[in-house]
Amino acid sequence: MAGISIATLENAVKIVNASMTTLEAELNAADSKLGDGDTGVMLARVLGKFGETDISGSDDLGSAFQTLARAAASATGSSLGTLFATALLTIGKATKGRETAEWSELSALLQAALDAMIQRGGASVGDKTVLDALDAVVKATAGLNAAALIAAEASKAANTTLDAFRDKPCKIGRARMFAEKSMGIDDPGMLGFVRLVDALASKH
Amino acid sequence: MAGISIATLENAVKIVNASMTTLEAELNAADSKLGDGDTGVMLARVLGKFGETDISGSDDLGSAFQTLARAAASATGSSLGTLFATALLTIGKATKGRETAEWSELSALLQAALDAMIQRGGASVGDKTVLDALDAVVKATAGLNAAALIAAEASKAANTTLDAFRDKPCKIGRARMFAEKSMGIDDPGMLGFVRLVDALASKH
Amino acid sequence: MKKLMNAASGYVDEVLEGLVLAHPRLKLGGSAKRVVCRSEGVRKGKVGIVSGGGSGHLPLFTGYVGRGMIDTCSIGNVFEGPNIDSCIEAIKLADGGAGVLRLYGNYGGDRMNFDMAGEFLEGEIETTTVLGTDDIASASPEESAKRRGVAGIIYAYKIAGARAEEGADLAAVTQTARQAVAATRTIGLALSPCQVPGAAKPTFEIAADEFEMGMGIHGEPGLWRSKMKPADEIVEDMITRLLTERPAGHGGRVSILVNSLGATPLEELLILYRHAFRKLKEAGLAIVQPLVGHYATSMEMAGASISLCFLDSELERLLAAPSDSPFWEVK
Amino acid sequence: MKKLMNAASGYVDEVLEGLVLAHPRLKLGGSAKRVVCRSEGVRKGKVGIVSGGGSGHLPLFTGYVGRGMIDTCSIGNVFEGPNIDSCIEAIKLADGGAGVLRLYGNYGGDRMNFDMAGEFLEGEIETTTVLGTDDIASASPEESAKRRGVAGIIYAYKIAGARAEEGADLAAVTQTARQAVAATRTIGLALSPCQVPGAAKPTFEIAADEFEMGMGIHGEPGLWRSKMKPADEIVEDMITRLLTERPAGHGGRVSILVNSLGATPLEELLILYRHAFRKLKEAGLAIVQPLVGHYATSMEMAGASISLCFLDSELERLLAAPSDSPFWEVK
Ligand SMILES: Nc1ncnc2c1ncn2[C@@H]1O[C@H](COP(=O)(O)OP(=O)(O)O)[C@@H](O)[C@H]1O
Ligand SMILES: Nc1ncnc2c1ncn2[C@@H]1O[C@H](COP(=O)(O)OP(=O)(O)O)[C@@H](O)[C@H]1O
Ligand SMILES: [Mg+2]
Ligand SMILES: [Mg+2]
Ligand SMILES: [Mg+2]
Ligand SMILES: [Mg+2]
Repeated sequence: MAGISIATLENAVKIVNASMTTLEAELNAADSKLGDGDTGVMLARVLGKFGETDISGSDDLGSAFQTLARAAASATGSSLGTLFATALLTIGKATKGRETAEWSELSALLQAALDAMIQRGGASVGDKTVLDALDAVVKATAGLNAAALIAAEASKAANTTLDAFRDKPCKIGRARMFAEKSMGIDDPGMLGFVRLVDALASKH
Repeated sequence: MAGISIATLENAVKIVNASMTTLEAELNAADSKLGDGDTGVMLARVLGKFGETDISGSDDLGSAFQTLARAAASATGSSLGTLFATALLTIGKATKGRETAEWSELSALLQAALDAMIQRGGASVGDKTVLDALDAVVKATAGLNAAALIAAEASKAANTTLDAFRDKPCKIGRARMFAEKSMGIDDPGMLGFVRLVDALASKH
Repeated sequence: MKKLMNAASGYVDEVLEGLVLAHPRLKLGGSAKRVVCRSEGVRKGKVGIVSGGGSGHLPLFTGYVGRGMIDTCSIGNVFEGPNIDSCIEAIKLADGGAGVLRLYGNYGGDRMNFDMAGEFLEGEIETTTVLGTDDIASASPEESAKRRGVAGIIYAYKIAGARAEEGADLAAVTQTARQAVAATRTIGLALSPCQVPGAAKPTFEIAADEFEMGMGIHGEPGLWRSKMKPADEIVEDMITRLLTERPAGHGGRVSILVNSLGATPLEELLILYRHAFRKLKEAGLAIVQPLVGHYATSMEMAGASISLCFLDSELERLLAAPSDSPFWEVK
Repeated sequence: MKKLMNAASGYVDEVLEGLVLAHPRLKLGGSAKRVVCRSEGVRKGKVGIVSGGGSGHLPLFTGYVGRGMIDTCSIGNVFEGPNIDSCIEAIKLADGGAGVLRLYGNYGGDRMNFDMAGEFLEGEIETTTVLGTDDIASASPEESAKRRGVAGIIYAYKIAGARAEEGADLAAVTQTARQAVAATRTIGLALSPCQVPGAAKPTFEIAADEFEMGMGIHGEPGLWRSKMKPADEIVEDMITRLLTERPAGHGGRVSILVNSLGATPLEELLILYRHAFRKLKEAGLAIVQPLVGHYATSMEMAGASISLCFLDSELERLLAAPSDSPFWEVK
């Protein structure tokens, strides 16, 4: 296992983009229930922008992440998109100057991203957002080294969290007003994250 | 036969109002084809206003007609409504000071109304408007005395004219632009007039 | 179609009441309160300008009552001409002793009623008539006098209103109004219908993926229907049609009005304007005082019209003169 | 839903291009031309006011860029926050050396981007933040800081803009903006949805005979749905809700904004205004500078909102001060 390199990242961009063909409509539909129905179209645009962004010549892994962060930030100003950019920026800072990162570092990198997203968005773990699935992945992958195992555990944790939160009330953003209505409905940001983790994991 | 009195007029108002229950939609539909679709609703409002107007205490037949003319003029500013008011005003002037008019005078009274409508609206007989059916009734009833015969001849002439004009092009107003499209379509104003003549005639 | 309204029978009167409450510079006049006037009245000695028409076209016509624009306006029911009484009253209320220009759109009902009103007032108030005939889709150039008046009439309001405000006499104001009408061309298109309050159905039907070029503001049929096209293509066609009728020897300065028929939002108007601007520039025309917004509508009809007013120096001067009507102010 | 547009990908940029072509007082700035600025720039020494938000709400937000209003505005895609770059650029372009107030609606994406922009500029430009939170349907009074910003934000633009124009410092302008937001309440209702350009479906579905009270300007669910009711009943409910939150000790003068969400025509707004006027009068309130029209829309969404700005003498003075933004001029 070569660890996480720019090539890993390029490959990941291809995989998530491919998954958007069906995911875009699913996420729009999920966001339509209590939000403004644009999660899918926004994510498709951001990931599409990644696809158009050439990171192969990046100085190092960190700057590849930062290039993607800037791409995300320029493609949208939506909540989820900006949080996504924040996460990538944070991981980019942490991997600045390095060629690769070890798979065993992934959990810590994601934890740093999670902290930055909490800081930026003002929501907490437990509010039924993308943060909860990310938090679950952080925990499930801590101490693991093998990419394949990480993939399997991440996917399992993400899906378990999605299921666990489905019947809980949403505590932030637009859906907050409809805490009752939000029970039984997946949070679109969390759903998107889980589906992308699944897509990435299935290639391992 | 007592001739045309205020009572005749009151009775006529009742008859035409009753006929509007089905006629309103028919005329709107006819006007929708090339016009703005309001002939029926306008006519229903004008005739409804007649129904609310008490002419029983009018000084004479002429002022009863003039009261109805004012009612029509205050209920609408549409082409057909204003022409209708013009016609009633003209007949009112011609019967000023009299209790009744002879049925034998009807043709001449309608001719006077037709002249005034031509003068006011600027259209000519032959343009495929309400004027053509009126003109036909004028001609068909000239020289007749008996109400029942007048009714029968008026109705026949009106319907013959409607049929005869159906496939001709319209030469005035909005439908003029669509001279070709107007072929095969009844002029809504003419259609309304014919239907009201039929309604009145059927009570004789 | 859903409407925020009470009973259909009160629709027009409630709208007018709301209008004058929201715009204290306006007030209602006439026996049936179907005349909108300037609260300050008409200056003695100024030529009055009266307009009128059916309801359902706000801010046309009433929204252009103001200093330097029209003085009074008679209002009919939705899509019907104003009745004779309100026309008589509107002419009287516009009278400052120097005569009154009747300036309104070329529709049968409106003409008959304004004509009759003028006849009633013969000997009392001197009146002249100029009809708005800007809709190029409604008759051929040879029959341009038969064309309907649509959004472009506001140019005549503005230009003739400024001429009256500066003290010109009735003949001069009438002449100026005639020039403004002669200089103005409009073409409109519709995407979806409106519904007359109380009516059972919308004014027309059109497929979900079609639009109609040249449709009238009451839903009168236009020139052709087509599947939706990119906005730039549509604008190209509209501008070409308008420029085909560019008055001979015109000097190259135009005002343009990109107008929503109601439901079409400002975003789309600006997309249309952007391309119209380019096409006019390509044609060597300079744009003066562009207007983009809701100026003459058909309630909730979706669609837009483009008007061009081909200016000479005199028309341009009058267009730029001050006016204080609620929906078109010039400082 | 039919739209007069070209490719969805160019929608926002074409709209902005059209906007500045139609309004030469505005110009585009920023690397991606997603900032609308005053062509004359910001006066040296004046506190700058920047706003921003998603596209699809014209004339909000860009139409209120002008002297005595906001100085610059960063624009996102339709119904999305403006991105970080455009926020940074908008703040820079609003800077006259006396600091910049960030004044925009309370939406997650907008906040994050404006916050990050402010952090990037730390040490370079002093910034403060005031969030529009006028939508009373979006959170309870106890959680009023969590409310969304909707049409009522234009009162904060106008009032804070006037304060900045008269030379107040950043703290004072910020304080005034906060007071304006605290004095303003809005409630909206929707009759029919809009569609984001390029989207496959409208933003929501609603039955042909229903309306929804409290719906957000992107189609976020509201308080309740009901069969259509007479306009006066609807207004009664809206005004009652707004007055329930009348600030304690308020003196009795209010400005009211009756706003179309897009497709709802002026006729219907005036019917709403007419009854709102009566209800406010009954409640002992005097109306100052009423606004009725298209001020903050959701493209072709049908519906309306009513905002009240509860004035004190200072707010009223600032509301009446001159401003020259394209869509709200005060002389
Ligand atoms: N403050 C926040 N913190 C964490 N996650 C958030 C926050 N705001 C939004 N999200 C996530 O973003 C998702 C919505 O994304 P999106 O539809 O793109 O944004 P918007 O609400 O701007 O339309 C939510 O489902 C949630 O998971
Ligand atoms: N100038 C005219 N002369 C004669 N009849 C006319 C004239 N204008 C209209 N009409 C008649 O009126 C009818 C249309 O009436 P209506 O729908 O009420 O008027 P509008 O065109 O104002 O909506 C036409 O079918 C025609 O018969
Ligand atoms: Mg969303
Ligand atoms: Mg008609
Ligand atoms: Mg009509
Ligand atoms: Mg969004």
